[in-house]
Amino acid sequence: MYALEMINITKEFPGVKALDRVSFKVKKGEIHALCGENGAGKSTLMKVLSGLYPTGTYDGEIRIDGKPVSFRNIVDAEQAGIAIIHQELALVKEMTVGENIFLGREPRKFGVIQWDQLYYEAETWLKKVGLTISPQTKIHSLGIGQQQLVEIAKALAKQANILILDEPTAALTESEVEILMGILEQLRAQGVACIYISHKMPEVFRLADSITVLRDGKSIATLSRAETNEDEVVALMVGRELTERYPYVKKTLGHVVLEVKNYSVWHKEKPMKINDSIHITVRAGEIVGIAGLMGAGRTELAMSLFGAYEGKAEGQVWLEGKQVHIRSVQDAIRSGIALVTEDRKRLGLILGMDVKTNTTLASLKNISRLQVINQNEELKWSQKYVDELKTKTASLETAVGTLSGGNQQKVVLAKWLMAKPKLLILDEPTRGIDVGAKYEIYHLMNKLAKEGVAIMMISSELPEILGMSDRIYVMREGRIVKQLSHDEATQENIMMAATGGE
Amino acid sequence: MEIKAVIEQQPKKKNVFGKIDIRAYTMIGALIAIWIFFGMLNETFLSARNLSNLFTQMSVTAILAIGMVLVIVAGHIDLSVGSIVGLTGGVAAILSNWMGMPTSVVILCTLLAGALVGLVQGWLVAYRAIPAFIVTLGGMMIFRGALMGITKSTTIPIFDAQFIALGSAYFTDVFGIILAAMAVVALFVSTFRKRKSRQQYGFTVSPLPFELTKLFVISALILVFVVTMNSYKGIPFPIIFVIALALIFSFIATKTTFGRHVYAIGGNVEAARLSGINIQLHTMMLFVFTGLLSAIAALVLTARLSSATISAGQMYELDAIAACVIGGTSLMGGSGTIIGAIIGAMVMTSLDNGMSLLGMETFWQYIVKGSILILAVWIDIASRKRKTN
Amino acid sequence: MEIKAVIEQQPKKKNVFGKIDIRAYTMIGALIAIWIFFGMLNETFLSARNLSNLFTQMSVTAILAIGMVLVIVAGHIDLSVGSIVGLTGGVAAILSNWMGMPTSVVILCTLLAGALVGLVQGWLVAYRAIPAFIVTLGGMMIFRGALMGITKSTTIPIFDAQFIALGSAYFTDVFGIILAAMAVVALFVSTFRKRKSRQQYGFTVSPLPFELTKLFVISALILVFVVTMNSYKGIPFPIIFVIALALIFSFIATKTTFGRHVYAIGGNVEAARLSGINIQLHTMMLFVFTGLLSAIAALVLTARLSSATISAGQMYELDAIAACVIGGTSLMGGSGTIIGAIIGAMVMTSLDNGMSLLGMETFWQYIVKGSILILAVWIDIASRKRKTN
Amino acid sequence: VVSSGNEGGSESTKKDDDKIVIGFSMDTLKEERWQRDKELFEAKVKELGAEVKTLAANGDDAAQLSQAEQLISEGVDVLVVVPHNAEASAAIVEKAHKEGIPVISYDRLIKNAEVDYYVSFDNVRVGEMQAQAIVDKAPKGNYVYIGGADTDNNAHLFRQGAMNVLKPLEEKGDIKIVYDQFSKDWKPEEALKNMENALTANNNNIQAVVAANDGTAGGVIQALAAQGLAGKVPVSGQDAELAALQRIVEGTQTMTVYKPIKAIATKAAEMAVALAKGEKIETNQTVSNGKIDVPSVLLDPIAVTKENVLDTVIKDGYHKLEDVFKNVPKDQWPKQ
Ligand SMILES: Nc1ncnc2c1ncn2[C@@H]1O[C@H](COP(=O)(O)OP(=O)(O)OP(=O)(O)O)[C@@H](O)[C@H]1O
Ligand SMILES: Nc1ncnc2c1ncn2[C@@H]1O[C@H](COP(=O)(O)OP(=O)(O)OP(=O)(O)O)[C@@H](O)[C@H]1O
Ligand SMILES: O[C@@H]1[C@@H](O)[C@H](O)OC[C@H]1O
Ligand SMILES: [Mg+2]
Ligand SMILES: [Mg+2]
Repeated sequence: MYALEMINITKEFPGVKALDRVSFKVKKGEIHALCGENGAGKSTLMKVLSGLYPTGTYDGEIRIDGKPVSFRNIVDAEQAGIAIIHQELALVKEMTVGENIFLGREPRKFGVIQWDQLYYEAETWLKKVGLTISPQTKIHSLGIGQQQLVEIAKALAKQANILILDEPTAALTESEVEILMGILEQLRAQGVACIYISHKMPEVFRLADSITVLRDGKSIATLSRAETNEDEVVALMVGRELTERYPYVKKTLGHVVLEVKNYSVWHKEKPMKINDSIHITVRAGEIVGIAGLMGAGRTELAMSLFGAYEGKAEGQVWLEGKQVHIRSVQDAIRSGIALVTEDRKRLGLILGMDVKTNTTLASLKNISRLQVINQNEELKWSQKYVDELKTKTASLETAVGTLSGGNQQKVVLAKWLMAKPKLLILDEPTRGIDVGAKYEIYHLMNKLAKEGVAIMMISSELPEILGMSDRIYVMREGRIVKQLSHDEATQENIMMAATGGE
Repeated sequence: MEIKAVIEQQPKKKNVFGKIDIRAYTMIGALIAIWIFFGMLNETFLSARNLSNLFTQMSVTAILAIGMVLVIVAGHIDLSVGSIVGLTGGVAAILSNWMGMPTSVVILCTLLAGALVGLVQGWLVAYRAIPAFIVTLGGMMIFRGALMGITKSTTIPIFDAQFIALGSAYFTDVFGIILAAMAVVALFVSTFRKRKSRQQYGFTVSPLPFELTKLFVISALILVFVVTMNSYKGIPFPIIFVIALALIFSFIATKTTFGRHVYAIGGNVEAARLSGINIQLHTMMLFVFTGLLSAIAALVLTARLSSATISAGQMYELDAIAACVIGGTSLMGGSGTIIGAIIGAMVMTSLDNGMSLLGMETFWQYIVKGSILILAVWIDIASRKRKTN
Repeated sequence: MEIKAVIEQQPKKKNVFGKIDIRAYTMIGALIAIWIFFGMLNETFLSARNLSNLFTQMSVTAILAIGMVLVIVAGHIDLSVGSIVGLTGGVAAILSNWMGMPTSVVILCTLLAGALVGLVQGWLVAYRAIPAFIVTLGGMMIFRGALMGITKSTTIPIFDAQFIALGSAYFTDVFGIILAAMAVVALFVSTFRKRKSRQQYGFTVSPLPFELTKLFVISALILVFVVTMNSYKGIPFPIIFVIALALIFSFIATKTTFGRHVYAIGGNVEAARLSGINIQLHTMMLFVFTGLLSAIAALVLTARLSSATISAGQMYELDAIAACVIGGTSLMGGSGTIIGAIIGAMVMTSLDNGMSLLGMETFWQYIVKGSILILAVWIDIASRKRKTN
Repeated sequence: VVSSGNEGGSESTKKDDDKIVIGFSMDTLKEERWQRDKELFEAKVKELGAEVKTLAANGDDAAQLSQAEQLISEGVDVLVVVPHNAEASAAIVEKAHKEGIPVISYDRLIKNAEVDYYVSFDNVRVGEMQAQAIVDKAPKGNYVYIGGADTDNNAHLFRQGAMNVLKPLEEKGDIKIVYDQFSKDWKPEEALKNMENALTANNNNIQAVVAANDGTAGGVIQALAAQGLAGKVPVSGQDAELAALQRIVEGTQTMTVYKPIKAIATKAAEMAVALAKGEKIETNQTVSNGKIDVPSVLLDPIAVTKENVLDTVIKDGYHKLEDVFKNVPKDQWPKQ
């Protein structure tokens, strides 16, 4: 007896068949992983299940505990015991944690909200996910990771029989992931069916009882974890064998490109330092990894070096032997620095504009004369990067908002490659990106390094840091606490330094 | 206990006025400054009589601003309120004068008319996804035209004394005192109830002396208000409307699911949708509310003028929006308070009142009012920035 | 070749009018419908003479809408344009009449005045982060007050014939034909240059017959326009302003880095900032542009009336905004075209003109105009939805 | 529960000193003429040894009521009101009377209220004079009526007056009203557009235009000028604005209605001060305002044409000769 059966689900968007007769079954008390490349249709399938795409907007049948159901809206699905954590954070920033947890289901008497009860219960759920913040904190004062935990608490509070998690760990640190795993194991024991979507294979293999692979909107296979391995799943996902996950190459290092001395960054709102006495060097052709837990202050460091952080900075920055004073993004670009930000939708792209416009946005000067854009040059350059990065897009005039995550990230990369940087800072360059696209991005990094670009990569994924960096800085609470070479570094010594443990 | 550790930090943040937006504080400051300024320049400004005038004069803007806050919070705008005031005022006058209906029927039909035009506009915005700016800009023209049509462009006087009382009567002194007493009792009761409930859930509460001081200060303010009003003629009728509506809508905004859902929609409409909130229904209701409140404002205005004119309410939408923004409502949606909007309305009315008492030339009045509007928001934004740097 | 594969799909999307927003198409349809409708009801509506009137009548709104589009695209709004029209018109009249300055000096100073008030407002919006709604609402009051102050609330007539010509002269027939010829030549030359350049880059170009047909159709339209205008009195002066400004600003919007950056800012201000765009400078410049365009509109209006009055320009901001929105500009920022706004202005003016020709009662005019505004956007939204579902 | 507020001490707020204060509550200062009303009235009151306090409401009824309340609370002795709206300002009278303050209705009659006195020109009469002057010039032909703001009650009164003259002639078949529209907010540019459309619709076959005031006349004349018809088609106006008088002496505008503002302002000032002193006031007639017969002083508006401009506005000192004739060669100036 299955807790959930989705049979022959077909869902079309204009021009795209996102789901093509997908079938998907989950047993009671099992954790079922759903894997697939970006755009394979995972999120779409879950949106169908959670009532976001109501009956009639797709074909196929859904059964819960063997009984056919049809959801007209989200509320219907929730009443049927389905709760979902969406891939995109869905929190109201101006409201408190407690309000967000109970949004739409506030405890009430005659339409009047029982605030004390609400905050009391919110407190309990927060504790479950390991957050020790007041439920009256406003969401906007939390980091992304903490917000993700609030989302999880919100879903748990619904006490559903079927819990869907669409990439819940993209923004979580290792220790937070641990907490989540614990919760899921507990839920499994209680007989809850969990659907777990993730691009992180180790997590999938640690947790899942079964794995279903989607490719191009079709269900390819459902496997039992015990009978398969990472390579097989990856091969099924991408449709071919991937021999190595991290194509590390030893490089010949050039001159020092970036030298940061005694650099401190102040918080933009509070009188406190986010980064304190930072010393960093990056050489031409080198990939330097920056590891650390969420909130270690890596993003602020990158933004500050790029002239984009509002809090003031102290200390010295040297670029190719010359001291620079970068006060704005324009200064940074002029000096040859590029930053691929961690949140591509919010900070990296103009979603409503097309591929070519986004590609050329940071280097319009190079293709215009007297402020007039040469539109042929524009086409030429953007086409060049589409080809080089193998970006999958219908045309150069496609709005980037309609591309999949990996392809969006490639457009961001193209934008900064076109600016011809000497120093390329990548902040979580592969967050939420599938294995195939990741692999391509790693290759690109190697290629750039070979061409003499200095690369600084901030990442929370340890395997990635270990697999790609020539040198690794570990940050904790705004300071660099350790420096390791490619050969010295291990998962253990990085974690040790990042957590300050013994 | 962990709960305590976390909750204990709250009293610092919470305070006498509850959760007013920071801009509202700046504005209370500005308001006091304006009052002192005009009070020094003109002896009558702070007289009980002029204050009574002032409160009455601000009533229409304040009533409109109450509805406007919620619409703006939800990320929309309503440019039609001025025309709805005109149109429903015309409806009221026609019913009262031409058709000789009793006041109660007039009030009922007028409110219905307001709610109805609000409903139509709300439906277009919510269910047909036409931007509110367009719907209400169109509405602004249509309702003004309709008013001209139904009244044949004439002014319709009101003779019904009961109706006129809505805009120009005063409560007797005794009634005012009773009202004040009731308010104070309600305040005490609700505060102690809240304390008890918090204690039952194991939350800490602010120290009793602190709480009591706060209660006494508020009670004193209420008393001062009533005594001042009584020293002239009593509390003016329209002001009671304003206070009652402000209380009701503040309650809706902060204590009911409807209100919170409106803030959620304005803060992040996707999140609200994913939480199963019926965006469309809520949005439509907001316009029903502005329609209804416009009708109430129309009743007050028509009664005050004891006639309905075809230019009634023109440009009031801008006053209402300005009041909201001065009072801390963000035009991006998601934040704003009713009490802030009322303070905003008071600031604007005080400026009008003070400048005209001083006999300032009209063109100076325009210039000063425009400048103050910009300056107020400027100072507020600058002070917030300084704090965070 | 892969390049070709991608580029080849373009001709399907690109078309005669370039990249006009879809709403602009709906509106061209609506415009034609309105013209046919009034043409059937009233024989004079489609006469050369009335079309000439119509184009002249729409000029002020159109000029204001051109600037407004860009401001709205960048995510702001300018409520002060009407008052700037009034104020700069007053400045022009004072310089011309009271101080007897020659036309060239008057024009220069008026434009400077417009740019200056725009600069101040732009600075407040861009560098002081005060919401444009507030700054320009304040500006609306301040500039109107200033106008009343400097003109002492009197009407100032203009006697300088040269100045008056700006608003009411016509180009001679010959000049019109020359202009048309030049336009057609420029069109052909630029198209073929573009083709050549594309071919040099190795991109495919649309088939020659297709391109030629397109060129001939546009040339024919230009010719029909000039001949029609000539069959009355020639092309009216103000219309040449509108066309020239529309071309210049369309060029700025679509072909220059400045324009591109403005759309980027409106699309995602954070991403734009992180791409090295100077948000503040661009934002300020936009308000300088609206100030400047308001001053141009003021010159046209003052010349047309041969006098400056203190009510000049009142409520024009709403007309300009409505024109933009009817023409497809999104109030959320990020999208909108100049040509769309011009069409929007034409729709509104056609309604005004047609209804007044028919002698329709004023109140019906209000109602019809408001309804058409809503209906236009409604149809557009509905048709887009149908397409994507 | 409710009190009508009658018991409030009416004397309490009155200033104790014996200086007389007159309150002047105006609709608007946005038109040239009202500026003059204000200046002349204030000057006369001061001349009579009293003080005056003026407030203008920018054409907003509610604002005018508020301002009147303020004047009342400042303890003025007499209130002189230029109502924006005839009916809506009845509330002002009521409020003032509760405080024992008499009210004089200035220029426009306050309706349905027990107004103490009324000083004015008759607005319907103004409309009649406008139409009559035009009919004298063009007894036959196609007529255009360009009205004022549809949202202004006066605009309707002017139109009513004009139609009193025109309708009988139309019935007789002498004239035909081919176009009749209001101009939004009294805006000259609206009048211009309306006139352009009227000319177009009738192929310039228009013999006369009755325009409601000088602002709209300005717009009308612009439209006529564009067709080379300025000066050939008679156009009326009102207010004796400088710009209009200049047009009249140049011959493009036929007439304007001069409401001798000095006379009305002076008369009103005298009455107000007298009333404050408790003196009795002589009036020559009464006008019914729907509630009572208001004792009234009605001054005659004057139709000003090229012929009598010297004997009216210039003689009155309302405008200076050199201003009015600014655009006429000096040798053609009339001798004063
Ligand atoms: N609202 C939509 N309109 C049009 N196309 C859509 C829409 N939502 C999804 N798609 C398309 O449907 C396909 C499946 O998308 P979906 O988001 O389900 O992928 P996914 O497997 O969740 O990818 P990821 O790992 O990046 O989250 C993609 O091609 C996507 O572009
Ligand atoms: N908008 C904000 N408001 C307040 N505090 C913030 C804000 N953004 C970040 N912080 C705080 O600044 C510190 C550094 O956070 P930051 O996001 O830079 O860390 P990080 O190492 O880049 O982590 P991540 O892996 O999430 O990117 C944390 O204490 C975080 O809570
Ligand atoms: O004098 C006129 C006045 O009476 C009217 O109310 O407004 C327009 C003026 O021209
Ligand atoms: Mg997904
Ligand atoms: Mg980060």
